[in-house]
Amino acid sequence: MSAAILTPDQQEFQEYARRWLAENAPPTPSERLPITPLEVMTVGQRDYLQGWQRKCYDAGLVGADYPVEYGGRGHEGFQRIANMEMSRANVPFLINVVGLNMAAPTILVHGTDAQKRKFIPGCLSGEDIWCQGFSEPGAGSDMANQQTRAVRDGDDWIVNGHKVWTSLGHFAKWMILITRTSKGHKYDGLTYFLAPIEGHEGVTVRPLVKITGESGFNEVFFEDARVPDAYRLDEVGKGWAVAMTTLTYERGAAESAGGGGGERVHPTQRLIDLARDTWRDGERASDDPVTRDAIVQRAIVAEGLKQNGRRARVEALCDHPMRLPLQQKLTSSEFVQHNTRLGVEIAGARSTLYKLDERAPEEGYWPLAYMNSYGHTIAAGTSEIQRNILGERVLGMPKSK
Amino acid sequence: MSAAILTPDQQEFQEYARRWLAENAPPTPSERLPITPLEVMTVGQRDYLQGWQRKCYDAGLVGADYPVEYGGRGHEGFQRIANMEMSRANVPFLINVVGLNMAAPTILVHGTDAQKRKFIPGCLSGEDIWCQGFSEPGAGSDMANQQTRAVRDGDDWIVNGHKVWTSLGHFAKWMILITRTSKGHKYDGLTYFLAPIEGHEGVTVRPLVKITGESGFNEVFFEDARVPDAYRLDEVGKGWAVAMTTLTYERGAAESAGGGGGERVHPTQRLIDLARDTWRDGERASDDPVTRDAIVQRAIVAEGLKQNGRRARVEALCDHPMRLPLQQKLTSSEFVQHNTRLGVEIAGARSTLYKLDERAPEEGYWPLAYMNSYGHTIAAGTSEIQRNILGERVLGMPKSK
Amino acid sequence: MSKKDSAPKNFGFGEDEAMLRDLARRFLDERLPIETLRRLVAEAPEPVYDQGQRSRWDEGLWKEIVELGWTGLAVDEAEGGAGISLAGIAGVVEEAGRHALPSPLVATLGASLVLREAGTEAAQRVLSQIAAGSTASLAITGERGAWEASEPALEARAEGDEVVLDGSAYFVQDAFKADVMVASARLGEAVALFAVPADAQGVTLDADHIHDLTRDQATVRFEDVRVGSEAFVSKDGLGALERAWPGLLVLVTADLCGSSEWQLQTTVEYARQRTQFDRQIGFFQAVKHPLVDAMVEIDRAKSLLYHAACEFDRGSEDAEKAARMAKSAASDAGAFISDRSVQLHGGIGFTWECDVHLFFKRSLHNQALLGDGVHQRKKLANTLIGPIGA
Amino acid sequence: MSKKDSAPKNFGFGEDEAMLRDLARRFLDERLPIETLRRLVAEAPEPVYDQGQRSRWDEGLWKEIVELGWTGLAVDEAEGGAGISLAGIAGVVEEAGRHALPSPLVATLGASLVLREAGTEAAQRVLSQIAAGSTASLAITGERGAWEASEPALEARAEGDEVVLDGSAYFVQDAFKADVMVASARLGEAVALFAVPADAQGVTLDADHIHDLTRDQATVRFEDVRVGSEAFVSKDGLGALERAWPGLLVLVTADLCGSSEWQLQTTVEYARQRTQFDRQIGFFQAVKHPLVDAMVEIDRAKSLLYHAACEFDRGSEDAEKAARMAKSAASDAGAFISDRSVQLHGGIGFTWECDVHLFFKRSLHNQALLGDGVHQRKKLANTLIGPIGA
Repeated sequence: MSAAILTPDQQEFQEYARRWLAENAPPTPSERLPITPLEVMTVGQRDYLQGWQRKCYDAGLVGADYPVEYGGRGHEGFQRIANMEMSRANVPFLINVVGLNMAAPTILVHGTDAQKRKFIPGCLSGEDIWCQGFSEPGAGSDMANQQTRAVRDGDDWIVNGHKVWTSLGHFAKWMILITRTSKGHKYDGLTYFLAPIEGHEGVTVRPLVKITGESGFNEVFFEDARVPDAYRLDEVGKGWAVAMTTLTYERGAAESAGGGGGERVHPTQRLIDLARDTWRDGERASDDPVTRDAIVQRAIVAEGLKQNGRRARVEALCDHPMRLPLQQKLTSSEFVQHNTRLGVEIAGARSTLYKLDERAPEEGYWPLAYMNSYGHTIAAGTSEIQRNILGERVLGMPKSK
Repeated sequence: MSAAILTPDQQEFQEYARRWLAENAPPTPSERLPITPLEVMTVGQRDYLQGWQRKCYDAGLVGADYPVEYGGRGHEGFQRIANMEMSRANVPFLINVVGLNMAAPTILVHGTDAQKRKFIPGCLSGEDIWCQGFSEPGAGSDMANQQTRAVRDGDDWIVNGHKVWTSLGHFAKWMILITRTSKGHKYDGLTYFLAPIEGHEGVTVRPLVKITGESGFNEVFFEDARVPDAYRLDEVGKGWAVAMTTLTYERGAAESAGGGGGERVHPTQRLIDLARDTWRDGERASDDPVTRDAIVQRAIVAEGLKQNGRRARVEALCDHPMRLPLQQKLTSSEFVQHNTRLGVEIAGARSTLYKLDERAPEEGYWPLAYMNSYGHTIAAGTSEIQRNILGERVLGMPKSK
Repeated sequence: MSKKDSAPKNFGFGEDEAMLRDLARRFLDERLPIETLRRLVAEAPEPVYDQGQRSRWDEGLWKEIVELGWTGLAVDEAEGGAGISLAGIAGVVEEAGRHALPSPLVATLGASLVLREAGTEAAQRVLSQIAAGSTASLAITGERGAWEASEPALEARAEGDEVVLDGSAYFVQDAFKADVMVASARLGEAVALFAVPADAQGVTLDADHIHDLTRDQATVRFEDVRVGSEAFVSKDGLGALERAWPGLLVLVTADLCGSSEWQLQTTVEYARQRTQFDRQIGFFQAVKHPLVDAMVEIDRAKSLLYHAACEFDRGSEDAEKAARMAKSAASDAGAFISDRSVQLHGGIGFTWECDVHLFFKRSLHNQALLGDGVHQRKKLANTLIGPIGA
Repeated sequence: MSKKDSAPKNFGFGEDEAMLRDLARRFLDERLPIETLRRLVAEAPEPVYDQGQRSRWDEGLWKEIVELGWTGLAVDEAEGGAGISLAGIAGVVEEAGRHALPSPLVATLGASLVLREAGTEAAQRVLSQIAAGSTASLAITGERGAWEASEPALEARAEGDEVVLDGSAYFVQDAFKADVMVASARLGEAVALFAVPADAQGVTLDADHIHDLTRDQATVRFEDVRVGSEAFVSKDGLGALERAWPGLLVLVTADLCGSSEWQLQTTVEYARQRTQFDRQIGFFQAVKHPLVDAMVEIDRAKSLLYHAACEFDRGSEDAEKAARMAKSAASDAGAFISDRSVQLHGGIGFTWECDVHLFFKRSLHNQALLGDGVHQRKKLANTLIGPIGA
């Protein structure tokens, strides 16, 4: 970011953030961190990351642009600077990804003042970890096909149903929850709640195991669970519109997530290092021209994503305002998938090895990251759905469903 | 073909065919022949090829299995032998591809005895060149959406409409024609005719020019053209079923087409020769490992197609009887497309040159063949439609339309 | 009749081979349905991965397989085997792949092919044992995991009548299920082959932690292992390995074709049942067309597989070319259907409880085994185009 | 401020550049709508192809373009040009590509970039002419059509105050529209650059028959061509060419991005209008999804294009890397949308009367020009990974 376009306040904040991060970068955790918050598995990881988010929050690097009355700092244009500096400093990611990028902005748009005061501060500080209750066994890509029922009972709603794909559910205090409150219309029959999870009666969180054998996401069962009407977000029957707000923030979240995460090395460099360290038929894989071509192809995509992000902010070079932003989820998730798949190919015989094997390249990163990449091409709208969205909203072709 | 599985008669026929072809292979034509019959453009090419088909017919290499009363030789299992020997001998293709592979077999299934006697002999000898009137401007992939109307008038039908994509139309005496005879039901309102074309009143054939700048296919206009009811094939309203018969033969036609065509060199060898003759940044393209990998990929697909043909006849190795046959049209047309595209890439700067340029590799074969390849991925059911057919008929998934 | 004409039209896959394959299919359908396989190898991830326990297999089932004579499929009748053509064996291995059978079948068949090419009396004695039910695996790969036989795994030195073997063989497939290790070792200038009992003095197995739940893999360490002439299988081990190589490729290719077909059919079935937006998802071309493309790729691989088996059986000069083509096509088809099978199963496909991961991982392993598509094509380019710079 | 920070956030594409680009778009929308282009270059195939006539262009339109000052876009203000940044020029060339403008614009801009890097007085004189409306083209390619500047096209020898040029330059773009040939020639050990009037004694043009209807291409033969010091543009021609090379790649990339965008929008429009099976074909994911994939590829190329232009403008060490990435991405995107634009137009897309072939052929030409994706990536691998064997 060129210094020229920052206000003096912002410039000062940038310098502060840079200095603070340099001085406060946390020690290496005793347990290896996963690549994204969605794969946080253990209490040890959680505590470490929750502590780090709290520290950043206290330093003003989280919630910088939120109103003071909701736990923020009331600035303008500070958060992007903070995110960029966190990314540049390669510090750990912020664990409360659902709270920060989905719950808080949705509550800010649709919530009552009381709801904003109650919920937003915990999202920012990381004290209240949130999870997302949108996916159901029968409502994957077809998100409006919600079967979880909420029935009014005095000041409460009685919720019954089954949510799946609930990342961070095992640590979550709260869930952003879509329910069906009317069987009439598919879309107008939905209502959105801020539902208590941890220790709440009638709520059971069961970890789901991923194809890798790791856990990290969950299914959540509601059996006559009570949710106060005070925790309903926006009007009854407006759940679809609220969920769309959430998804808008989610789809742009990759950019605003902040923190360097597990990716401490440029992904292309990582492939190059692997190729240098791997032998194919008597030569280094890094000397095999077909492998070199494949790596360079990935490097070009990586650079393209980076420059897309830059171009998205140059209005004169964007004919359609949503054309680049709506690509982000599709292209970044498939980028990781293709990259890690190439890593598996390059690793050759050694790609068979699990992370516990001492000869596994980079502690078994490649096959695990490859398998985990499907989490991102499936969740929050599969790549197929993303292509529909782009074809319809950007290119104006008729709906495929 | 292993000799062991042929009857003594068939063996004798094989030897005869081989000998006859060796002795009667025609001289190189004065005009270069196109790659397939669908691109025959000039009268000179037509005359040469029509003469060759007649000669093969007289020798018993065409129509070998058709009944004697319809101009055939009344054998069993001779035609495949003849086709194979023609292919092996690398003689020119048989020009009357629509007559041989579409009209004749359809008439044999659906025609009256009189129709069979009238039409089949000319299909076989090549005297009557046929064309196909299935495609219309509004009925491409959606073949049942025929707008060409036929209205009964005494012993005739009055036909009005507009057919496109009519290969060989400029040389055709006859057309297999689908018309709409009732507006009620989409499928049951169709009727199939054997329609006179050349010199017939109310019929205008206008050559269409391809993207390459070559002609070879046409649009055909019917303006109050009369077609005798005696030339109606099967019942009124049964046109869809008759057309399905035609398409079944068409889709399998690549195998039974006979003749070596323009492809006198194995396509992979052709790519290799091109690569040896082309320089990329100071080295021969045949020494560039990425190009080598691409060529070998094509070679594997070529060998796969060949072995698919072999496996399709081994019942024990085919779980689903239509799985391989229905792939043929898709895979062979895309094979040619990918092959010629690779040729264009390898040719590099010289791929810009048109066939009249003396420095154009192989007389400009690659870019022309690449562009022409779209004729085959579009006509007779686009590749997209082929994938629907395979997904539905072989894999049993629901219809996409 | 010219050599060219002698390639049988049916790949040598006649009635006997079809019967054998059908029997294998019925047997495995009955004895190893997917629920049984899942219970066997994937009850819970922790025991498999986190405690480093080796993949479980059903030894009772294996006894039945031995009784069916499958260990002896590649052993000549003279040594008590069935002497089935490789085309016939490919049919059986396809079924093993389609059921993701955890067993030393492929390893044993591979070792048999190498021993058969060695052709010595010592080799024949081991083949007799295999025909009688012994299992074997090839210990021929160095630490780098090279994909060709040229670098032997061990060092050998003669001491009197004995040979002493030292070193380690890596990436040994189903090593914990093997009775005999067929190991390559440098002996002077040559690469020699030895058949060493897995329980011989000085042989130890070090389990790899691997993703594939349907096999095991190990480093086999040889420390001062002394073997007599009965173990000395070949002085020209490299020749035997190179002659057998197309056969080894065919075996892995067959396994890949079988597992790919399972993935295709299972995903198609899911696409016919799963409903989204009030339609079976197979309605959507984004689901349907990739599955068609996968079918096309699998069919290509399968046709090339039987061609390669047939070329091997008839001792064709093109056997290696055909086998590398088949392995390349099968590796790529396996990668593609593995990818689509997870993606198109959606959320459930990402979980441990969905069976697709069992085949995903077996396929991933097989894609790399003996060299992926890029590797095979590099070798093929030298044959088809000639060496670079020539 | 570190060098790294000095990369402008907006690629240096500010208000002035946007205005220039918008003007170009409006001007070409009005003066060269697709019907006009079609009539101009593709009225009937025979005159173009079969009689070897050169592609037609609208010289009146070109005069207006000269008046708009586009020939001088890459000429510094000191020489009477506009001195626009390459990012700004890329915007104009994108529009030229989007309209498939037949003109010597790209050739002249390319020659200007090389002359500017040469930096001599002779070069500056030629640049002044260009700013005043002269056109130019690079004659730097040998018969093999190599994609780099290292092999000069001609031989030069000094004779007194003059230099004599002999030989042929191949694949010279829009040669028949160029007033000046900027030619590379071997002079002793060096590669020198000369600016030779196209009508100089001994210079003859031999038209290539090409597919692209929107440009011409020729072999330019130099027979005993005598030039004075005013034509001697650079002794270190190779240096000038290498410094200008990223800029040349940017120009072709911009043309590709523009034509690809036209192909995308035109095919999308067709998919919204064409009905099959009672639905607009854009309903079908087999149509919709490939067009989305094409959009993603085009956007990647376009972002890399402006990044490359920006790196060139600020003299970054990464300019060559960025330009090769952009050309690779744009070539591949162009190939993909060219393919889909014909296929998804169906029967009509296969005809001469449908406009897609005009862009298909221009794109095919540009994909090869200065090296396709495979070539660029080979060069990039040496930068990113290091030379093979190092």
